[in-house]
Amino acid sequence: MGKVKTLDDLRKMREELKSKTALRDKSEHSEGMIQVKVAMATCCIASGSRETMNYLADELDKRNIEAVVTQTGCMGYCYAEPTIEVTIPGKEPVIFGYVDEKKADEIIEKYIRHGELVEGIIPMNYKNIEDTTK
Amino acid sequence: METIKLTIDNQVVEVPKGTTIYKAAKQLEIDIPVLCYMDLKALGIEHKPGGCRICSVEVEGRRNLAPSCSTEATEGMVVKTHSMRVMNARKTVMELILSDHPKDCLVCAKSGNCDLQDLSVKLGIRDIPNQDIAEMSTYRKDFSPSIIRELDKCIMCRRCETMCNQVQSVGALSAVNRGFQAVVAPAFEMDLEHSTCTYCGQCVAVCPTGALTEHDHTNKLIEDLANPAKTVVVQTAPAVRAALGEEFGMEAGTLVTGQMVTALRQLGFDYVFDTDWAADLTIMEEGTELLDRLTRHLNGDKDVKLPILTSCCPGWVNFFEQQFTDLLDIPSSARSPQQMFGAIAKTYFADQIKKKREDMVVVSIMPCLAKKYECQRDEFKVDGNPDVDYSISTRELAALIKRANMDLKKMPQSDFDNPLGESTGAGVIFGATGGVIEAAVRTAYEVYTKKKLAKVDFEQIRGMEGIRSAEVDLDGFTLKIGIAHGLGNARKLLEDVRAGKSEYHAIEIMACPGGCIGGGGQPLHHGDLSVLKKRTEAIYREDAGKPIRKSHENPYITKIYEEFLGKPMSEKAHHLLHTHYTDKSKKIIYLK
Amino acid sequence: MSRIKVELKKEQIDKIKTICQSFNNNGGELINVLHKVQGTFGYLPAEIQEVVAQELNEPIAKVYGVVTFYSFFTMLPKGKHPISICTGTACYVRGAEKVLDELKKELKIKVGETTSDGKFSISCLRCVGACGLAPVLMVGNKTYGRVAPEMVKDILKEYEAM
Amino acid sequence: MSEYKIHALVCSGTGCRASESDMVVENLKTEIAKQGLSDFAQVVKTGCFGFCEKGPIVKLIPDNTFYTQVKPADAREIVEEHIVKGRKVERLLYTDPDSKEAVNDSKSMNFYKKQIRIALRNCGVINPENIDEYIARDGYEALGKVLSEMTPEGAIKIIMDSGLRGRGGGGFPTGLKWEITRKEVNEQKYVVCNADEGDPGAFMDRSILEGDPHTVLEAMAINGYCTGASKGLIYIRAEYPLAIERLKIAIEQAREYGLLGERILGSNFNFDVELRYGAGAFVCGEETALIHSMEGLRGEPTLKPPFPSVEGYLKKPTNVNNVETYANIPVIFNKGAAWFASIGTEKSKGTKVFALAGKVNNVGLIEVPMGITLREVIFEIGGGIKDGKKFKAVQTGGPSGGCLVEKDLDTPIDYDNLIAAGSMMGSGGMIIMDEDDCMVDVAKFFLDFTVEESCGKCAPCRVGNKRLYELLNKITDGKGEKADIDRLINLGSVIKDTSLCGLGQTSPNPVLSTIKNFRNEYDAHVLDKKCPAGVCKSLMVYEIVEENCVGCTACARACPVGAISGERKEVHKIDPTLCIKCGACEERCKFNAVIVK
Repeated sequence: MGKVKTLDDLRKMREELKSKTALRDKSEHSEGMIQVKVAMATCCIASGSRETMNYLADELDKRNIEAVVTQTGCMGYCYAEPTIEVTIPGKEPVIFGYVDEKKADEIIEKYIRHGELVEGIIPMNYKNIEDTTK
Repeated sequence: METIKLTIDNQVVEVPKGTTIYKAAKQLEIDIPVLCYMDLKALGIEHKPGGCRICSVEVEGRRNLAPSCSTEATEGMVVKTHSMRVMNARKTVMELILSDHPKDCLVCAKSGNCDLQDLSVKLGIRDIPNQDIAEMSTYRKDFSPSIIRELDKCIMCRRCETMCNQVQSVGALSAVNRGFQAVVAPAFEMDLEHSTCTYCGQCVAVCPTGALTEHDHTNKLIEDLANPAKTVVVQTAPAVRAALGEEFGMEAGTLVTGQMVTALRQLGFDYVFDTDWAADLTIMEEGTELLDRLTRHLNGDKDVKLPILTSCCPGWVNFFEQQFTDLLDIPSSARSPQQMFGAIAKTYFADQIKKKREDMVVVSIMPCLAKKYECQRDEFKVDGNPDVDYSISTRELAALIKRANMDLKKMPQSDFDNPLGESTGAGVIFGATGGVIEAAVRTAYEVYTKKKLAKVDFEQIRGMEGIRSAEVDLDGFTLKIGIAHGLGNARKLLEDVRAGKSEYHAIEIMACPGGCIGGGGQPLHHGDLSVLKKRTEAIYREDAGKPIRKSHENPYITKIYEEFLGKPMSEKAHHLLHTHYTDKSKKIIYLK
Repeated sequence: MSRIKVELKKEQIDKIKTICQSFNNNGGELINVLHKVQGTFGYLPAEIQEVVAQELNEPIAKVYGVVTFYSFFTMLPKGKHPISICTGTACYVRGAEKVLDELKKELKIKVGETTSDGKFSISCLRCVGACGLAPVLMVGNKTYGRVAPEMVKDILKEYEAM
Repeated sequence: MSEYKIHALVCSGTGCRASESDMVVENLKTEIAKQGLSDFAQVVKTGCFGFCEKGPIVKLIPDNTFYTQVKPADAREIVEEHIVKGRKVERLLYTDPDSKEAVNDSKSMNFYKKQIRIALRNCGVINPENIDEYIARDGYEALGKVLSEMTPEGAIKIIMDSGLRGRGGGGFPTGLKWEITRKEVNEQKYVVCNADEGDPGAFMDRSILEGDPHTVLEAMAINGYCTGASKGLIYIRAEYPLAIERLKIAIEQAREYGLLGERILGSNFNFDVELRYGAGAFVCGEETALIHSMEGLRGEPTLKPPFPSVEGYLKKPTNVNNVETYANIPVIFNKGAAWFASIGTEKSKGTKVFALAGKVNNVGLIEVPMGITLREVIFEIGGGIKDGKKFKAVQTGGPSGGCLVEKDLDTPIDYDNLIAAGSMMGSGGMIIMDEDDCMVDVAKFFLDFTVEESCGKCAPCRVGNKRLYELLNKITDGKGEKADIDRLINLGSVIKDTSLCGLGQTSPNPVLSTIKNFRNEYDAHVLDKKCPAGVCKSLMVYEIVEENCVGCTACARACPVGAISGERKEVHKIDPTLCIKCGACEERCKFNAVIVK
């Protein structure tokens, strides 16, 4: 690594390095942020939930949307995997099923950005996600 | 100079900026008690570690008490030196110091001359609380040939440490351990004898308690004086007569030569002689050696080293034998006057009075503690019998005179015995810094130029500067002289010599500040170096009053060369009056 | 401070000299030099201090004065498995004293001493910063937390065969 | 570009490493690799989380799962369950001591709720051995700004405006200190970081150096620029090998990036940092002693003035600040003096790090805003007193401080209030004591420390503290007399009044403050020869309750000194002159027949 020659160099460098610890900064101030939880049980992983999670995390970041993407255990909707739960501050959590990359893109653009509902919401007998992980 | 005003005990005083509270109070004749503090003005050293806290005073607006010895006075400061808070603190701290100090004042060597004792009296200490549970520091007593250390009595004023390191650069003593265990000691808490100590005795001279005292030989002396089988011969060093009077309440700088001689005779010495006579002898040997080395050097003999260094001072000899072992061939090989005297007394003089060596006791009265060690050196013994049996200090002599119910003040004057009592002014000035080299120059000039000196006094050589230099014109040849007193100053000159940077032909070195008049065996000056100046003046006064002022003109010196020694540096002179030096440094031994 | 006699080999002296030289034989670096030397030899016997003093051109008394001032420096060799017990406040409040008593009893030595077989030595130190685990004891570099007096025997047993 | 979606932060501070956190790191890495998730989840060695009581700590980001007391063997379960399947490992979650419920998110832990982390902002968040992570979190931004946009005077003004005061104990205004050094005219000046933390039980400086070494380097460079010093020295305890190692790495990295060295960030400013090692002397925390120690001398303090700012290391102007003070500096420049000054009380701005220890549930390192109350610290953050015992006192300021009691619990903590209450901030040690602690014994413990750590230079501290200790010992030995308490008070006051340095000027505080607050306990020891807390052995008497004794001889057989006599099936008796109060009889008796009075 060469020398950092000016303050501008330092700032540029910081912008590049920011992503390294951004996740930690986010988790420090996660209240007020959009929460995305991706179910990650064995069956979910088999159906591609990790790819979905990676996609969501990267895309939200790229599109400058302040959100925290975490994983969670089986939500019990194994028929609709991969499933994710999205909580927009001040709103009830919403669960989406069959979230592949395309679906995820739609959720980001429509629901997260503009609050428009998208197809694929799993409405029935809603349970808090924490309960389902137990 | 910028001055400030402050109020001490309701009196306003104006002092230069930077003055301490202690000194500002002094100006008002307020005598704040001090214990560890020591102002060595002449040496440019003010020892104020702020350790004893006895001098604490109350400064308005300050959270805690301030040590007056080391706190600078500031504009508008309001100081109280005897408020209840101060008095209580001072007394409590004193009780603390005494709680870790032996209470056997009655049998202490320092009793009656002890700063701690005086302070205890001043502060009215009558009781030391909780003695029953108070742990005391205990240490092994250390008897060296010159100095006795009783560390139980050490109060950690650190004066000795300052003398040993800052003034003398000997480095034998350091504070060791920590907290309650802290004490001043040589490395590994070993005895002084195994340390780099030179026995200069400057530590003893400033110790406020009985922790450091001289190795006392008066009881041995009393025995020998009472023994009819022994012929007891005494020699007295020049600096003794200029200081002994102080012990009897006389003004510093009072010469008591005649009274001292009478007192010694009354004490029972069989012969009272003068080390000054031997000093004249020293000049003959050392001066000849100087001229010899100088001539050979000027003639291009590369084996001859210059400068030549004087060798009369035993503390200084110890110093270079320990720390400048690569320069052992530079000092003059001439023995010190004390040892020349001893060697002559037990040969030439013993023959004259038809006594056997072993029936003679040669005692020296010295301003010096290193002399006690010097006379025990193996080089100065013949079949185990020392040339000088023992040396007692000025202080010990004073105590002995008092013990014999005499008062020096009321003593009539009398003269030294002959043949070893007649001396010249040159011998006398050995007692002050610069004196040896001045005496040497007086003789060297006349011998070298074969002309009479127009003026005997070489004022340019005298003074109290730590390092001095002078140039003397020897009929076209400029003799360059260096002078150092105090081993710290000596070190500086020696380092130049070692580095080949020294331009001097001859250097005089005295271990003690001021020379012998400031020796470790002299009456205690308690840090007041103005005393040394007065003693020096007395020495030069005695010189000025002497009819003969050049060593080579001393008739008894001429006589001994004619009758006994032949000529300076003869084989006999070499055998009796010269010595050699050995490497006494710590050697690290390599093992396979 | 008690002394033990040590004879230094030439390589050892050279090693000390090298260390001193790496600090330009500068007396102001005395403490750093002593750290390095103790790190190499395990302790600072008189003979080693003498070499250091000579190399740095400092009075040996000064070197000794420094060695005895700082509790990190020791003139006695530590055991093969030096045991340090934390007597910081947190450990004290949680019973370090009792653990220390037990150790002294088991090893039959006092603090600052080494067992006659040279295996163990005990020293106290102030706070290793593992206050959450108080009382804490270290054997060499291994830290034992929440030590109860009963555990002392078992801990020592781990090292007895080593 | 695939950034990690999960960060497993593992504490690798000294405390957690002592419980094998290094192995936890290794095992987590191995397990993640085994699952083929090395691109998905990252393991980061961080500095201290402060929650040392429950170490080793593993925190999973982004959901802030806080696993405590994680053993190397737990790594597999964490990876397989949490990282792979998103299921939390319940048994490792922190359990709230009050509700006894597992806490899912560290942000809802009481321990963290009231904390504001400025000095500790990066501890437990970044990898201290990686300068990039420091830079990513605004590292060296403050230095860059100061160098390119500010004059030294301007930068010092910001520090003055922030109201930051020295965190080492004295509380001297930091900006003022810098200004004094700046004004000195000298071609060579020094800045020194005092990392000779010696206060037993306080370890915030070590945590900062281990967890965020660059913050100290950055602040020292700023300090150097402001005061005109080109050289920085860190005086650090040799007992902190990990902090030393991390500092060495940090210095190396900063040099490599040109953030230390010549012409930093294109300016004309040169600055470099060297390490100096302490060697186990508490007194070296005092500036002048520290400087002498750095010069290779005995660490004895000297009288001030001259202050180090005027005449310090090698007689040159030297600015000395402690680690925690420095850790605040970059934040002040990044967030502004006004922001910093908005935290805290009128005269004490910002936060203070405290080391909670003793009889409190949550032992650890916390950073709280000035002005918080002791009650909040002890009962909310600290989770209250261990084992449901009763709070008795809290010692703040370490051995130099004093003890505070129930009535002080609601006093807002700041420099001045603590002094007014008879204690001090000190470096931030906070030892909590409960009803089982004897206050005379506690005072004796602290005195034992000062006696051992006194440098021996001045008489009041060298001899006085020893005498104080002996008096306390006399009292706990049951030999105390009434006058001894007055002697303690007088002696203590004189030692404070006359000692040379801060050590002696504060060492009697534990004695004086316990006498002030617990006079009754002292009286009980002296007058009734009783130790109310049951700590002082000499004051305990073991007796056999006749009614309960069945004469089973168990106690007599257990007694190591043969102090118990009595025939089989007859009531036994303890000879108090022989009894050494070891308690073996009490332990052995099955009939509650042995009691302690």
